[in-house]
Amino acid sequence: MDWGEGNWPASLQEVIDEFSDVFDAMERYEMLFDFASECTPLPMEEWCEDTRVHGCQSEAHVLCSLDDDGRFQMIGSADAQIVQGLMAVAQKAINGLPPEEVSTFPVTFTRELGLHDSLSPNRANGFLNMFTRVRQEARKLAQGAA
Amino acid sequence: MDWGEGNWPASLQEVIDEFSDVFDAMERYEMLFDFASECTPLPMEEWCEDTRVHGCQSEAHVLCSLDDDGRFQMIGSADAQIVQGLMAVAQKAINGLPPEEVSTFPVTFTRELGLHDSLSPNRANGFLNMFTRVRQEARKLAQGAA
Amino acid sequence: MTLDLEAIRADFPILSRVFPSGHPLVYLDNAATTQKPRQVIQAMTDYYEQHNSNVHRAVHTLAAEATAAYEEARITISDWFGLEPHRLLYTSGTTEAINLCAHAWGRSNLEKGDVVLLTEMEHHSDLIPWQMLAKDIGVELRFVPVDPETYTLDMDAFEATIGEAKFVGCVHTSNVLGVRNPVERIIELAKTRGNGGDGAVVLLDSAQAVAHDRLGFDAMGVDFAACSAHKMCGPTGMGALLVSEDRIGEMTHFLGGGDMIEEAWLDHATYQPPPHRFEAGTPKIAEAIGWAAAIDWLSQFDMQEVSAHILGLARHTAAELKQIEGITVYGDHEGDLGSGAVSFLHDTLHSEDLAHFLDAGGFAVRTGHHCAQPLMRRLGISATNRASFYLYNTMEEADAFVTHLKGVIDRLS
Amino acid sequence: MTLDLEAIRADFPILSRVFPSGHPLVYLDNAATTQKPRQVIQAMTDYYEQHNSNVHRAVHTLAAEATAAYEEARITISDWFGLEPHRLLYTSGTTEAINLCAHAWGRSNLEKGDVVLLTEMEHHSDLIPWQMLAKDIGVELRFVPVDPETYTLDMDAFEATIGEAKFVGCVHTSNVLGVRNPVERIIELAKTRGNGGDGAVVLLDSAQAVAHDRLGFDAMGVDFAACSAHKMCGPTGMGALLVSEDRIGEMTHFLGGGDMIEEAWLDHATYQPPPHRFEAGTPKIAEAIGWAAAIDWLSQFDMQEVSAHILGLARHTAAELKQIEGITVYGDHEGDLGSGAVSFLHDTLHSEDLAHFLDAGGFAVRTGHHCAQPLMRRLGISATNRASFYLYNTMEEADAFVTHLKGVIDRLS
Ligand SMILES: Cc1ncc(COP(=O)(O)O)c(C=O)c1O
Ligand SMILES: Cc1ncc(COP(=O)(O)O)c(C=O)c1O
Repeated sequence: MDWGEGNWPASLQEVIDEFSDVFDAMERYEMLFDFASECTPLPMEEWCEDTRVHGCQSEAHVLCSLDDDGRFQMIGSADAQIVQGLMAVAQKAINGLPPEEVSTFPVTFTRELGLHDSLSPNRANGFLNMFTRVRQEARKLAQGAA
Repeated sequence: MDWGEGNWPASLQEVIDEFSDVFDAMERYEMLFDFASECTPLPMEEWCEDTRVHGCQSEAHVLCSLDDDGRFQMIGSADAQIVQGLMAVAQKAINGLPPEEVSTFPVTFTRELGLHDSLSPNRANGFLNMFTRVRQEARKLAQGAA
Repeated sequence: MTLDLEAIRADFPILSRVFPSGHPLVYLDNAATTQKPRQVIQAMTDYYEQHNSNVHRAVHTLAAEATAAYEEARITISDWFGLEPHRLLYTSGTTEAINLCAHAWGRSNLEKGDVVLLTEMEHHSDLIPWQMLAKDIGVELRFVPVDPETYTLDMDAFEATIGEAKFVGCVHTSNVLGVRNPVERIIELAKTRGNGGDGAVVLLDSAQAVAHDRLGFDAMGVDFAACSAHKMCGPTGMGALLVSEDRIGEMTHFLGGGDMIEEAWLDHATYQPPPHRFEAGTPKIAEAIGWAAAIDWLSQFDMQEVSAHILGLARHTAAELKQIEGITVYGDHEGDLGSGAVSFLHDTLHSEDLAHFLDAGGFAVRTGHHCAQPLMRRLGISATNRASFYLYNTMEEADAFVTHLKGVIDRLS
Repeated sequence: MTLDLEAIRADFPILSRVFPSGHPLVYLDNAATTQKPRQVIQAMTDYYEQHNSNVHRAVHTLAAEATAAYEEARITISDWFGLEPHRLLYTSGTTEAINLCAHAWGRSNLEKGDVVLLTEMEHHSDLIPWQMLAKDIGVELRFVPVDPETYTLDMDAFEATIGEAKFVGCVHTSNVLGVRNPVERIIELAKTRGNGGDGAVVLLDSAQAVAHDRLGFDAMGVDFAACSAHKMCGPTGMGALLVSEDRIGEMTHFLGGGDMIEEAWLDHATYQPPPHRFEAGTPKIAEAIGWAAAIDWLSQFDMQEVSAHILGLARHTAAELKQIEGITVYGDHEGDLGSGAVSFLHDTLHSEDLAHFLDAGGFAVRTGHHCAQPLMRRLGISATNRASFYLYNTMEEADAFVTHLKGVIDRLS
């Protein structure tokens, strides 16, 4: 699949639709904060150097794997709510996809949340680093699986 | 004596008058070149670290002393003609004066040669360093003589 | 006379910036870098448009103009700080200045086992160069603790150790806590009791100090001070190491190359006297001119008044923040000494999230460890939000900031 | 397509300068520093007026903008030179870049007795850092002679010595002679026969090269190249060390402080990966942006055309000067390779006097040893007058220069 604008996984599209109903930027952030609590977390006991995302302001950890069907699964936690909220949205976007598709999944999906003005990928450096890392791991998993 | 504009030693005033008859800047420089040959030189055999003026583009050497009457005497040489020409004029300005007067002699006398536009003290760095050095030596000689 | 804030602000083009959100910029990140008045920008533009040339060994007119402007800048800057021009060594900033000190003085005047006394409050820039020196030549680093209750240096510990120290490196004004350290007392103790009574050499990291203090370098009796132009209305890429008469002669050299050479042969060379010995390569010409223009601009003010204004804003803000439930303010802003930096944290809202929502309202604050991780550890935290004020900030901005912050917290925590 | 010189010149405010004497500026001191187009000046002004902020760890908008502009500049510059961004290390110029190489690579990869092969043609900036290294760790310096008849490197001597050399430092294009050295051959010999066949590491001092050559760094197979922004329409206080993939991992560290740190404790620290590991302190933000603007400006031209234009002016001028009685031209300007620098001397008129009279006519040339005293000694002189051309110079300027020079000589010699 060639994911991108106009063609997002259904679970992500649902989130995008939810955000698009809201006009106030501040409210969108509140929504993102709410999403943070829906994130499938990486339990703190499992945080280690290997799971740590470098280049984050906040502490952020991710663990990527394939489920029994060979589908990609990412769990993660971050102490900043915005990053954790975006992680939750990312889970909806990529979890369950084949790892090859994750490895090229466009980071631009964050734009669709309407946070763009204040949250360009460049700005939300932490998230960008996290997502880049996730794509790399997906590539490795895809190669391992192939 | 309080030397300065409007009150220069006669021998210097003569030079200034000569320059003031000439209107073309280039010609003034030619005159300065001619003066270079009138400079009482420091023979090359006597050039050494002690006589060397630092901070000159060109090689320049000066030797300062008092004559039998306790009057200041500077002899010197430079390989750049402009510096040597200015040295010659400087000799006319200060040689024969009491060393105390030399130690405070205004370097601004070069302005009166009408070379100012192209030869501000800042520009003619070499000459400025030379003259500063000469004034310091005059101060030392004055103290030694007192 | 009070500062005419309207006139001051009119000199800073960036302060009229309005974001697409409709919010005007409220710049409260001055401890990271200050904004530049148009006079500074114009001075550099003029240089590039009219006089640009390489300096020194100047025979042609442009070169003479550039050299004069560059060296006159040194005079302007050294006059401001109260020392002779040849002891003001241009660097690219505070960090390079401290490295210059460690290399050109430290390596040749300290040896294995010598005690270098630093503080837990140091910015990494006054820590890492000494760690490197410790590794390379074996000096021993010791640290004056910070009292996490009072947010001040433990001066008893300083007094207890100073006798053994040959060198003291200390931040003049903390970039995190806003506290101004008792530098007069530190210098006095170092000079009278340091190094077994022979006197210890003192470097002040003055990066934050220069924003509100002219230093009075020679009068202080300190050996070295390091600072950056960009923290006092000057350009990036510029700073200086200020050196005392006693120490300048003890410094060897650091970077090698053009401009610091008197005469070079294939197998050896002689070096220029200071300052040029320590300034290898084509200098930061436009930057020096820009820094001097910044000082010319600052010269119109009474710095005590400037300092009082900045401190007033910080004190007011700190007091207001302390009223907000969940907010901890780091640093004591009640005293008469300090800078415009106010560090704080909310107990549930992550500093990065908070900064984000402040930014959404146009408020620029810095968030992170501020390159002072040892201090963070001592305070038991990993980051703070830091609002830092400068002479162009107003009480209205401070109040708007507090109001917006309250709104964010109400909504999100 | 040929260069539209009128349009080019219109971009440089300083080129319309007229001196009080009525003479327009004819700027022939480009090997010392080039002039800046208004686009470069404007880019820095825009930064200061709209986006100025400290970079990295950016949460607020200005900081994000400044960080993006700063890091995008690195991409622009590294694309131009043909290497990956993280291997372009910002420095204050060529001189600091070579010192960075000597400290961060030399000190940890060379040892006592290792042969460092330089040339007699080196600028002091590619000589003194290695003299310092020789003194500090005992490497042995050897020198490839310059043939004073042909003004070229003695490549036989190079071939004879390269087997013993572990490191080669060589000026890509001489700032005195205008000659472009056979760098491809030098790299090939170093790689195949250097260090007993294991290959020698090569640094090219590319200060002059970048004015007329994009380098193609990775494609050249060289290890290090050093350059300055101010010699290619960029600002002062800026430059870079370019590093190969093989070498970047061998470099340790140089300056310590903020921005190069990953995590710091009191007694140790971990460092960022390259490039930031080598860039301590608040970076040269406006300077990086200005340099990228210079490269954007240069990108509109075909650099081969630019190079041919510059070389054409130099060749024409050199040929004309050789016709003048009493003038010696240093350097061979007949070949296809070289830069815009033409060094010369008159046999009776002192170089300083001559420069003075050229200046009186508005002609800016450099006079002195050009920080290449060993080369001067080999040529049996202590200074030259040097006219050096750049893309905005015209044939009319070259001719006017020769005419004025003849007039001065006729009158004064
Ligand atoms: C060949 C060469 N190397 C090194 C340098 C030093 O460059 P910078 O002074 O910009 O550090 C120069 C310029 O002066 C040069 O021409
Ligand atoms: C206390 C302190 N020291 C050192 C520095 C380093 O200054 P710079 O980054 O300009 O080298 C800073 C600023 O970041 C600072 O606040």
